[in-house]
Amino acid sequence: MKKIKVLAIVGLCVACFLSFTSNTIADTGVNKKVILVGGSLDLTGPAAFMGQGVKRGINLYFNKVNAEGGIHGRKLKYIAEDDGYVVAKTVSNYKKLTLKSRVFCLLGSTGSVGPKALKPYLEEDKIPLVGPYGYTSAMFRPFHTYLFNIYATCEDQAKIFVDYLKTELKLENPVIGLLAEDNEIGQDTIRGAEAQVKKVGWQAPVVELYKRSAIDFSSQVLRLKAKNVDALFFPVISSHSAQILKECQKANFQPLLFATATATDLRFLKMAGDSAYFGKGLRSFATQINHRDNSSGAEEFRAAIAKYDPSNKDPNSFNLFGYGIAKILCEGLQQAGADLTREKLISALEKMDGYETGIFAPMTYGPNNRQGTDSVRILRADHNKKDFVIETGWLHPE
Amino acid sequence: MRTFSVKIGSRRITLSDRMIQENDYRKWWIIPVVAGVYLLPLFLNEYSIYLMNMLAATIIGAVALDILCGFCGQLSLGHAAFIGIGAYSYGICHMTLAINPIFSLFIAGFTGAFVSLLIGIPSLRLKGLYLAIATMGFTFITDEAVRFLRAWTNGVEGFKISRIIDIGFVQLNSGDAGFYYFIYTLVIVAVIFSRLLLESKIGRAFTSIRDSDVAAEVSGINILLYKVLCFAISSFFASLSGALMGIIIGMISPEDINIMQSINYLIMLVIGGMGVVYGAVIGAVLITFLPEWISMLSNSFLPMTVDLSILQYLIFGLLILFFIVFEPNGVYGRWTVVKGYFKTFPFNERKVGRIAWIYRWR
Amino acid sequence: MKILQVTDLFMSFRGLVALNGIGFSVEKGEIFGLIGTNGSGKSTFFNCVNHLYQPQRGKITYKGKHDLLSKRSHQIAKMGIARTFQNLELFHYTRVLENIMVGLHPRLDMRRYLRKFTLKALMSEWEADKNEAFKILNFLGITRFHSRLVTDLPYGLQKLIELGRALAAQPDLLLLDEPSAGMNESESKEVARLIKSIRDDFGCTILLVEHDMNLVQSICDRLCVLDSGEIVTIGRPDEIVKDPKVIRIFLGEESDA
Amino acid sequence: MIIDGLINGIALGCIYALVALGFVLIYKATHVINFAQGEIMMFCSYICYAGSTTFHFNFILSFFFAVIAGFLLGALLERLFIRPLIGYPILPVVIATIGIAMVLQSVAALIWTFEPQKLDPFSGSPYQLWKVSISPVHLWTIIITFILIFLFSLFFRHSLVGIKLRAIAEDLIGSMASGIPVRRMYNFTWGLAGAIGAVAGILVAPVIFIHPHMGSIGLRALPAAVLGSFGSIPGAVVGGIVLGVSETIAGLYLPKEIKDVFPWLLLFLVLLIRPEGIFYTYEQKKV
Repeated sequence: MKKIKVLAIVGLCVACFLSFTSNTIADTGVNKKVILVGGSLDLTGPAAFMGQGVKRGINLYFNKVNAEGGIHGRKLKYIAEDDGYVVAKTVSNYKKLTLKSRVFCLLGSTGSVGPKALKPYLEEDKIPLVGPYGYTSAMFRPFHTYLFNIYATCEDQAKIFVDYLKTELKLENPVIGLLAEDNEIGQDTIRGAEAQVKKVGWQAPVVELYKRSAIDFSSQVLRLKAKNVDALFFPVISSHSAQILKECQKANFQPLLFATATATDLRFLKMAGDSAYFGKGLRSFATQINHRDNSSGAEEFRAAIAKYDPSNKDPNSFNLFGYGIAKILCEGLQQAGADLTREKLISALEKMDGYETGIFAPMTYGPNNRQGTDSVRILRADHNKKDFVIETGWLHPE
Repeated sequence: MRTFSVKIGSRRITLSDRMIQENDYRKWWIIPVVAGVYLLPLFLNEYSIYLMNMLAATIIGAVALDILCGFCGQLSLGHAAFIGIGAYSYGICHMTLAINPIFSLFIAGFTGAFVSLLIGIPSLRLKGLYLAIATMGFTFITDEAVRFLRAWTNGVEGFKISRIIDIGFVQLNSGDAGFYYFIYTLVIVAVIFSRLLLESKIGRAFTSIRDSDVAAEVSGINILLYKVLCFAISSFFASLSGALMGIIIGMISPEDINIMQSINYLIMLVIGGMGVVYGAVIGAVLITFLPEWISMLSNSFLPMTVDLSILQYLIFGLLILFFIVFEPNGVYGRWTVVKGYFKTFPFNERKVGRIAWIYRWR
Repeated sequence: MKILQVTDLFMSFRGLVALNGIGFSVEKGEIFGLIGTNGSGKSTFFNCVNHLYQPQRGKITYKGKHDLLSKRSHQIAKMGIARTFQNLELFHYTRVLENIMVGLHPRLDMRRYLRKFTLKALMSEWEADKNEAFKILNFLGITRFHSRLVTDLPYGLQKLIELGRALAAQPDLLLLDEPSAGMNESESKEVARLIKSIRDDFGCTILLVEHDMNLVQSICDRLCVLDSGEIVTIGRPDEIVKDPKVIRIFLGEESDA
Repeated sequence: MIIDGLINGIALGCIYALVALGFVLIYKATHVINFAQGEIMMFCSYICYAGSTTFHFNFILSFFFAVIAGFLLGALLERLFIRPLIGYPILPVVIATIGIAMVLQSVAALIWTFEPQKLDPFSGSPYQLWKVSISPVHLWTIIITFILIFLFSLFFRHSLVGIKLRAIAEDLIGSMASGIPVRRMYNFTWGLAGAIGAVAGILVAPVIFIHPHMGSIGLRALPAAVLGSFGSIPGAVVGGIVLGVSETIAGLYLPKEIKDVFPWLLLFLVLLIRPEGIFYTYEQKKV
């Protein structure tokens, strides 16, 4: 009897051991043929469509590079682990990627808290993480050697928002409203807007927050309306943006509306329906190009989709984002030379100055700069074309 | 049908007819298992040690939920909240107030137990599933409270917790084997404690409330008191597990406090076997390693296009249903049935089939 | 000495009157039987004594000083009132021995354990508790089933186990709700003898609800006949059976003629 | 502002009421809280979406398609996973519903991906009534909910099946003895809850869009059910509307942190003050 019990326990231990066995690839994740790149993305959970989209975009670009001969003869392989928007799992995934799969570097990440939790680990293991998907300044402030940020942060966007109201739209002391999710992105936005408003000498912004589980924005919108807000900025995910627009329409609330990069898809316009063109119209801060327009980057992306991922009939901005960050990483890897190490990748990325991805604003890193870019451009929802049209070029915060 | 005769006045007969089937409380197989647990880090690489440490914290959490769900029959969906509370209170005690880490661990546990009183007393007054609803609501409220108490918890930005604990004579880094020994000692203490609890008067009160609350009440058991006590003990261990998890990860953020985490622990109980301490342990082990096994299998059998993460979620859901419908006693229950089959091998009284839900094994 | 004094107990469920102002008293050491047709309020009365139900009016006094209706059920159990149920209320998924040990609950003092420091002493204390339970099992003659699951056992045994759980508390007042329900004649006789020996060996007062007139007649010292929530008569069994009112209730109007 | 808030609150409350009605139906019959109610809702709105996009039905047709699918889905789930558990304690059955929720969620994600989808049959600009503007979605939500509740009360009061269901809720053993097919009735109850879930899902879809996680709105309706004493059908309706209105009003006048946890705070308030809820009826376990 005891034998069976012992046997079962031994069997369990063997099974555990099997799961511990690591790959045979070298510690650094690079050999003659392959470069392993990993990422912890939210492939399930409340914002899963972002992680799924980014993963698809990255794989698209990697497939393209591999088909064109790879980087210095090495093929790229992307390993995505799911964290379901939970920090604990992000760290577990990091451990798995670095200690078991032995990746060379990390590409893409969930939200902004995840990479923050990884910071000490990245520092310890000296592993660079390129392109965290989050718009917060906490990514590179305080300076962190191993986090290569891509986006203009929400803080920058809020500053550009105030600048744009002042310089382009020539508003005088308007009431500025912010409607954000109560997370790091929301806090970053508030910080940026308050700083910039103080600088130009306008009154403090009206702030409304909600939680991710929210299903109803009516009271926030009504409160903003009651405060006579002239210009409203809502850096939130696309479905929430659409809901907010609908609420504004319902409440007959007509401020200048500013959404963020998540609200630049055609799908978003479809979701919002009429409400996107209601009142003074909707503008969006785009951190990347629109993949439907006729710039060279968009054409390249469309060609890649047609060739390497033809099943993707309706590419979205997250695909494009993944494509873009993969492109930046590949540029870095290319520049780092045939004898690839992590230090060389980091110094190659640091040398990047105004690199034109065709997707983001020109990318610039330096020994003390990990932001990449702080520019956004403004798109306007056009009623006749039923699409966004470009309103400005790349804008910097002042 | 009765096949026995009642003996009247047999009180004066000595206990000579006490049956041979005296339970064997001395379980010698425990010793090789414990020895194995302590020897394991010698053979493991860094990732495996990390995984085993996470597993240890998970085991404590699963045992905590087992005390509440398995022993007392009260469903809680707020386990993640207590884990979060544990991590935050450990972090605040150790990092902000600079209290000795061992004390901080205890304070974290007691904070959880104290908070559980606040929820338990109103929601356990009623029979039924009110605790499940209340704890679910409590998860959302905790999430919001963490954001609201920005000054203490650092709000949405997440709270950094030191991954090193200094217990006087030695410093333990949560990635090291040293921490492994520390945390597995805690696991063994927790398992032994809950085993003893189950054998004691209090544990019997818990199980009797689970099986028939009316009978428990007329037997002199204060139902509310014991339910609340059970919830407090469970929350103590849950918070302890949360504090340990915080140490291992090095960070806690409000995003970690969500219902899915709580449900994960429930899955462990269902798969391992509810109402049995070893069942909770087995469930924790299986659920921690299952993703690894799934990905291993899929690497060899499935094409790359299948999205593993959703598949894994689906498999978890199906596992719950499979176990509840076909083997409600979990892996441990099935194991005892198989054991019983072999014990009485040629003389099986009846077919080994579905037996009672929540069946306590010795 | 009156161990239980009931005065003017009234209870109704949404207008359905279950107990209509009943009042009687039970002497210490007697076996007091409650009989009546279905729905005459016998079980309801038991549930009021345990305070599982809250009657609208009336008073139940225990040992002359405790007002049971101001106590909670578990406090009542601790004061020495144990009971069995008409439809079994056992802990089905635990073993027989543990079922009995739950009955010991009010008598066990955890502080006793805390005073012991060596493991051996703890174990011996624990053994002592178990021996208490074994004594009960021995008395009932069901020791050999001690490690079986309750669900695996036949109905008659389950009834005995429930009785054992009630006895384990060493009650002063034992409430038995239809102890011979579902038993044949010879089994009923066994039960009758068992109840008598419980009274003699444990020295407790027994309050009994029963349908079986023969059983009640043979063991009860006094009887109370209930009909639709009202007391018909109280008295010695041999007087009761001759009472025409009782005969009418139990045998119908025709027999009167 | 307060009138706008009230109307928003009533519309929100109607959705809560419909979801809570699904909870209460199943609770009344089987004493189980069905944690998969929100997921059934999500799945049915996906079916409606598929009806209008993949099969190109018009909206009315796909609405009924989804309601029938909801009925069948509920009945099927009961048959597959809940019927084998008849006679079990409540806890495993509740855990089984959690398992069902996970399966439905991941199946929806596998079929339709995580991308939020649009299902907006009531599009159009808001109507102006006096000085109040009300969006078509809200108007239809309120109208459909009240029609549904009216039909329900008729059903339970006058139809034979409704009376049987009430009998089962009242006394299981008694209704078994009088020849009511309890298992079939359980199946029917689950189907009914599924159909209500479908209606709720389609009504909420234009507001929060369809995505595999929209089932979480189901959880937010639980306080409504508690508020109206779990197990009472008028209680669920009143509880839902009270919850919706008070949540919106709280959002307007209380500090901004409160609004999204308001249902839960209200739940604790109810548990503290009157744990039985508003529509409590005396119920005693027979021993």
